[in-house]
Amino acid sequence: MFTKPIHIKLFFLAVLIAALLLPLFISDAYMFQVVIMSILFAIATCAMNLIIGFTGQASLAHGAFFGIGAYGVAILTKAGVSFWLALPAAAVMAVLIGLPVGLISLRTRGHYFAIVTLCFGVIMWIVAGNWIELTGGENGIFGIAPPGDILVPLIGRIDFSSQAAQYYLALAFLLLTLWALYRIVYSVFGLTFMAVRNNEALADAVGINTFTTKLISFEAANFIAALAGGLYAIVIGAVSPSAAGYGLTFNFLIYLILGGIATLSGSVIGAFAIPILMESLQFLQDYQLLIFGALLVVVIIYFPMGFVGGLRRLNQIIADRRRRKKSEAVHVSG
Amino acid sequence: MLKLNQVHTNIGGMQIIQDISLEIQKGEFVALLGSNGSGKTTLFRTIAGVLKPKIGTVEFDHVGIHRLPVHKIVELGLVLCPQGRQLFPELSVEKNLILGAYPLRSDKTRIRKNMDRVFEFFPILKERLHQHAGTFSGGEQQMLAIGRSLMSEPKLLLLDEPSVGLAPLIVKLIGEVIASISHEMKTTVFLSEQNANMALNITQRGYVLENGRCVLSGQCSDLKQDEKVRKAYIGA
Amino acid sequence: MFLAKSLTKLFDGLAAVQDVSFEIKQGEILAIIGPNGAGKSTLFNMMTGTFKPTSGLVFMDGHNITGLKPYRIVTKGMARTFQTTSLFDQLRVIDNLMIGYKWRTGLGFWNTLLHTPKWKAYQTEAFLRAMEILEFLGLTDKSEFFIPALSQEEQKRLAIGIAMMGKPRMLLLDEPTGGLIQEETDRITRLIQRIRDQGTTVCIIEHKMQMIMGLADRIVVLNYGKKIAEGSPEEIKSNQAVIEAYLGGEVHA
Amino acid sequence: MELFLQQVFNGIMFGSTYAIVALGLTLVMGILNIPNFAHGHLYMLGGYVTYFFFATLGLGFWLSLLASMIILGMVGVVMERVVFRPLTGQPPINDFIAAIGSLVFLEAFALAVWGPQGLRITNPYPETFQFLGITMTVQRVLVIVAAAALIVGLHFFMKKTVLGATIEAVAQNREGAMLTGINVNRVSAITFAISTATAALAASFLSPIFMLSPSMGAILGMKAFIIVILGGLGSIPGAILGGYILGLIEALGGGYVSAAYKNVFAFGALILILSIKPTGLFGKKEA
Amino acid sequence: MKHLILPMRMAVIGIFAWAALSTNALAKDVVIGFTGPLSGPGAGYGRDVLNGIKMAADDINKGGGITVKGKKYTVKVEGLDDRIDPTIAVNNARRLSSRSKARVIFNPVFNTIAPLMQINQQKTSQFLLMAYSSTPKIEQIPNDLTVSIPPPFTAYVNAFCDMAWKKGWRKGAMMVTLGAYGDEWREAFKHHWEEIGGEILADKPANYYTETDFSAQLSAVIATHPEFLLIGGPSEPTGLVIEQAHNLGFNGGFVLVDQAKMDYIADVVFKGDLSKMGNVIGVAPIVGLPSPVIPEWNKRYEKEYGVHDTFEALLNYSATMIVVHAMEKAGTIDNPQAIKAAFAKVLPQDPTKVPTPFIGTLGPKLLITTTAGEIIDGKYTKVNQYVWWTKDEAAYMELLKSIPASDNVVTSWLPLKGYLQ
Repeated sequence: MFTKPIHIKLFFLAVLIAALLLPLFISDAYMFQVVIMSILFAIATCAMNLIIGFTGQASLAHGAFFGIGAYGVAILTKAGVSFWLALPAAAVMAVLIGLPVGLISLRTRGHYFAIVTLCFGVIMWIVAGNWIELTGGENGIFGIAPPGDILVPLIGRIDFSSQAAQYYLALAFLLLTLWALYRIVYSVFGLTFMAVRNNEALADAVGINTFTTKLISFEAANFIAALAGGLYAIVIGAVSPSAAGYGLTFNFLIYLILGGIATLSGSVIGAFAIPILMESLQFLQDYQLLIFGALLVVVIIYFPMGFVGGLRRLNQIIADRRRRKKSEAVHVSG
Repeated sequence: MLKLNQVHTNIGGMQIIQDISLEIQKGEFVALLGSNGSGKTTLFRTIAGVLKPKIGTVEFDHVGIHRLPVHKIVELGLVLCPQGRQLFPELSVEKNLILGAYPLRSDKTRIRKNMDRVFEFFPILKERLHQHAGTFSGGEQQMLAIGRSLMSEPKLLLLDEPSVGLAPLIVKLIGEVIASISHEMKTTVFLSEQNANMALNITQRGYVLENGRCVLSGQCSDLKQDEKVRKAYIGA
Repeated sequence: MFLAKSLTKLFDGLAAVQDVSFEIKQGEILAIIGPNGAGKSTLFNMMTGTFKPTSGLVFMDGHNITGLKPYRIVTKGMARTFQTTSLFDQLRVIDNLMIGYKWRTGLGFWNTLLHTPKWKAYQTEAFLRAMEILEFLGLTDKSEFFIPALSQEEQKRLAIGIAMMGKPRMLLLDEPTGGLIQEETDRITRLIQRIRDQGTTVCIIEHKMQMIMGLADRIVVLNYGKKIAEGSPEEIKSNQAVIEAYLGGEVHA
Repeated sequence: MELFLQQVFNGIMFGSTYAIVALGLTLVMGILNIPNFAHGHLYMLGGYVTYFFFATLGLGFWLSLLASMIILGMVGVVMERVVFRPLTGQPPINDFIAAIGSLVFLEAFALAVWGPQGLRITNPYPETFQFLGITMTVQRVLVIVAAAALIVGLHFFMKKTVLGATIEAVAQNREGAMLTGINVNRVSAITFAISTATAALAASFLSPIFMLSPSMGAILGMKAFIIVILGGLGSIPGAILGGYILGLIEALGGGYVSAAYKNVFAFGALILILSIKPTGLFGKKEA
Repeated sequence: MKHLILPMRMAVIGIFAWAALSTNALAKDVVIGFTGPLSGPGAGYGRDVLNGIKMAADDINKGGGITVKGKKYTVKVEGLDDRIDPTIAVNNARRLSSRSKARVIFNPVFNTIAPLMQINQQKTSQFLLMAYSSTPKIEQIPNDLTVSIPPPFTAYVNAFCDMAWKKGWRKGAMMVTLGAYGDEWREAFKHHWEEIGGEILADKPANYYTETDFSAQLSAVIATHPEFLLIGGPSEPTGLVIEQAHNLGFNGGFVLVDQAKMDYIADVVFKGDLSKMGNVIGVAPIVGLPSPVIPEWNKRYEKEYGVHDTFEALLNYSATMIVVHAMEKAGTIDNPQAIKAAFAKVLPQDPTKVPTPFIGTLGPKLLITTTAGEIIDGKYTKVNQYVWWTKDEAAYMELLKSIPASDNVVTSWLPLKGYLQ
């Protein structure tokens, strides 16, 4: 009942193969860098999609949980813990910190929830900038080493300071995230998220514990965001408060909405398209942000459902036109 | 006075109103019958300008109003008393009524006069002049809604399901008031109802809506006898 | 099977429902009627856990379920619908139904993520139950439709269907025919009778007298938050207090 | 004790600013249901426009203030028309994104026109005096007085004029207002203009005290947002009370405990209040 | 789900199209890269740095460009905005090194310097990182391709302490900007001041970047009746602090951390009226610097960029000169190691040509004297110039020969822990 037609599966397979082969076509370190960062942002945006898009709770603490992952990995690896242990530990840390945050903020709804989580996010950001003993204050933590080389049978030694290895590492996590979200979203369990978003009173009345459902979604989003943050720490090699800031949250939100909210592909598309757009507006220099700000407004007005939503509408229009033509043809022949 | 020409209205891509043409003369009292979801409210909202017809025209006093904004239509004298009352819950009865007379806002004496007339119909409103509208019962809110829509001295009053969700006693009272609005004030009234009994007893003429189409129209006495109407709406 | 004991609900000191007690027996259709503002919906909300009673107790099968949250009450075998048709209008018909089965299954986070055998079994079970209900409602051909594409009556049927998904032993319906014309009302009435015939107890709030008289086994009448009468339709029809309070002295056609 | 009074005075002054800015935002959020996250940046623009009239054109302080309010009022009208009205009927999160786009634009605009360096208006009332052992400048007292005057004025406007009543009517029931013949779009534009003009007013009074910079609106905008929620969405008394609460918490927390964490106290207080009253101080029962 | 095909396809096409369209520098240019804040709260600071670099490049190009192994090149400066966001900074650096083939990249903020030090030694994108940040933290990260430009702030700490002590000040209070830089500064100042026998009465940091009203903190520190206040962050808000302190009735003196510049504050905040500032100790005013080219440089800079000149612009101007000359000496424009190695050969810089001449190198640091100045009774006093890196008096005397002298400058030796050779 939740299976996809064969040609869709083939298409995804093709995208997957293209993604795996992409490093062969990337000519320089710059493009590599942008793509790697986009993958990390895509992971975080997918997570945001789970809580905002599918569950309908506008959590604006997302950047802070990304930051917890980044700081967690930074602190633990600095203390000598292996990255492979530090990453899940940091993600679990995000879940633990997310628990009181969720328990308090999920009592509120709508705008109120958005603002309470925003406040939590800002508080965590301020703490990151001032708890010097733990976070290094505004300077942050620097010199974070990538994970040590590992030997993989058939492939050989992987050196994680290379961009290719970082690319595949990030890609693996993105695929894992998409796989998990796919499974959740296309299941009765995932339907309960959308049920809570759509009609909370009815969801409650048909036996769904709406609070727990929201909390699970919130925590799953935090967990994934922290994973993305942990990867960010080793790719950038330094963590400072801007990796936990509300600016990051807003960026994710822009990727999410302009990509297409509540669609799996939208988050990925948004997280790739917007940073690439920003990079390509670099030539405007002083006017870059002027143009970007205006573009943002125009796009949201003309594509309120984002890129994916716009395409759906386009497909709809094309389909309608085709149908009309067909019926006209029948008319003529009849 | 009011003339609809092949009106089609869409909401969110779905065609709710299809090809409706009708005409109402000055001074008439006309009913619009139909079940929930048949498109009565959509039709009224289209006439009042809240929704714009996809195809077709709406004429009021020989002026095409289907592209005018709502407030212009109100200024012309066509007022909709909407379903769900749409009052200002945190404003007093007095302010609700004053805002009802918004098109006449510069003429204080006329507002006073109209308010007194509303109090004649619904004395209870005068008793509760300074109470917030939101604290009222359903029946009282309906009275206020009707009162508010009378404040601007409409030439044509559209009443959208004034009896919905009200106890039979109140329905009776409201029905009487509407009838006297039509008779005493000489206001043209277009009344939408699913309570066909009540509507057909007080109006002169009626249209029956089904799935957004006008399936039947005629004098009330004829409609009452119609087999289909009896079965579907009256339950005889 | 169900027992309400001196239920009282105060809003800002004003009693919306006052000291109402009644019983619902296994397999019957009980109707609660009363004029607007009589406290029907408040009473209903207390029975289903949406409101916590100020005082009084609610029992289901002898268990005290007072103050339980709605999602817990469902697991006790009691499901409800809402006065204004309440559906998941962003989802398809089939999804709407499957959500109603969720509480019966162990379809949690980990099972879903790992597609455990348990998950597969339950997912199939939920699907089969949904198909069963669709057939019962006569909506099989609409399973892939989104809600706005359904007619008013179909939506009302679906709302009842969602409540039935979790196999409740008692169904509480809040004005299931509100806003429908006579013909449609008759069809819904027949549907309710079929539900009862399957062995499900039904409690219904309505103000369409005629329909209730033909459908209910027993009727409880509320006015100003108090119970003023209880009995068979015949008894209610001839009860003077009811006629005065509710019908305003004349019987509504 | 003197120190305490000094901090309270400072808190009230901050609070006055917050109250004015939040007042404008709560009108827009409550009535038009637009989460205008760019409000702080409109405040910033108001400051720069005042600077333009005062320092560049050499108009007097009060004239510059008036001109700034008028220009910002027009900016508000344009913004409502161009940015937010086309988004009517879409989820509030889209308004939020549009607001972020607007604030990015406004900040870049100010940067392009006035440059990154902090600008400053010569204080027209720099005199200081002592009162109860507190040192204060006339300008600072003026901020407090102006806020009080604005609050009283706005109250009368809302409660005693037909235009004020129409604004409330649109807030409470948009369609209902439409059907009584109120031109809802015009009311929206007026509301937006009032909102941005009050932001300009706040900025004008503060610009002699503070430095103007293109990014000065970001934190203030966020705080205004928080105050609006703290007070209860759309509630005017809520915004005023919330503004003063935030100002006092910041001054006392920053003065006595830790400046680094003064925003933590402010934001923490919001969380605390909302965890007790999930719809804010004056919020309606169900959001 | 059919709708997914088109977006995916377009995304892939988009990436490749974007890759193909990106520009490459002309072969005859030597590109010097810059990434730093050009918008947002640090924009003024970042633009000052970039202006200094651009002006140096212009001056060189006016003189015919540079000649490396007989080939002529023009110097082209490419500046990108990173808003102090590490992600953008790394993207920018990758872009500058991969696309524009910049082998020297300037960055003026530690938060972005640290991540750049993570990548600047990678084979795929090697570049010499010219780091403009006075925190000694840079020296803690092992990196062979980083050069730190300004003198360490600890040199200022010691110099200012000495000057304040000589004025007879004993009791101070601190209200420095929040953040890593300010935290380190006040920590170091407190430590040194107490070491020489002084007293710190209160310590209330404030956020100079986001806050604009400091009366809360000021009231608290003034209440302890200090003789002077240690204040500072970016220049403009520091000027406000001085003004607000006076408004609150404070009559003592001020010591400014090195980020705040007294001449900038005097000109911009107080419109040139030095008497409004009271007694101040801080980084020397630019007009007081010993180099003879300063007045002319000043005039050109302010005409060209329309803003007040700053120390940041000056130092980065001089640093750019070193880089370009080192390229000529090394005979390469694309080998960062060789360029760095050639630094020693072009130092010390000629004081009649560059306004702030660097004298030598020490590990990753360029060496320059620390200059401190004072305002007393509405006038600048003579500038104090300190040599802070020589290990003894003799070495200092030897070095003195290569340091520009002037009647307006008093030069002395300032032994600084951790840097004594």
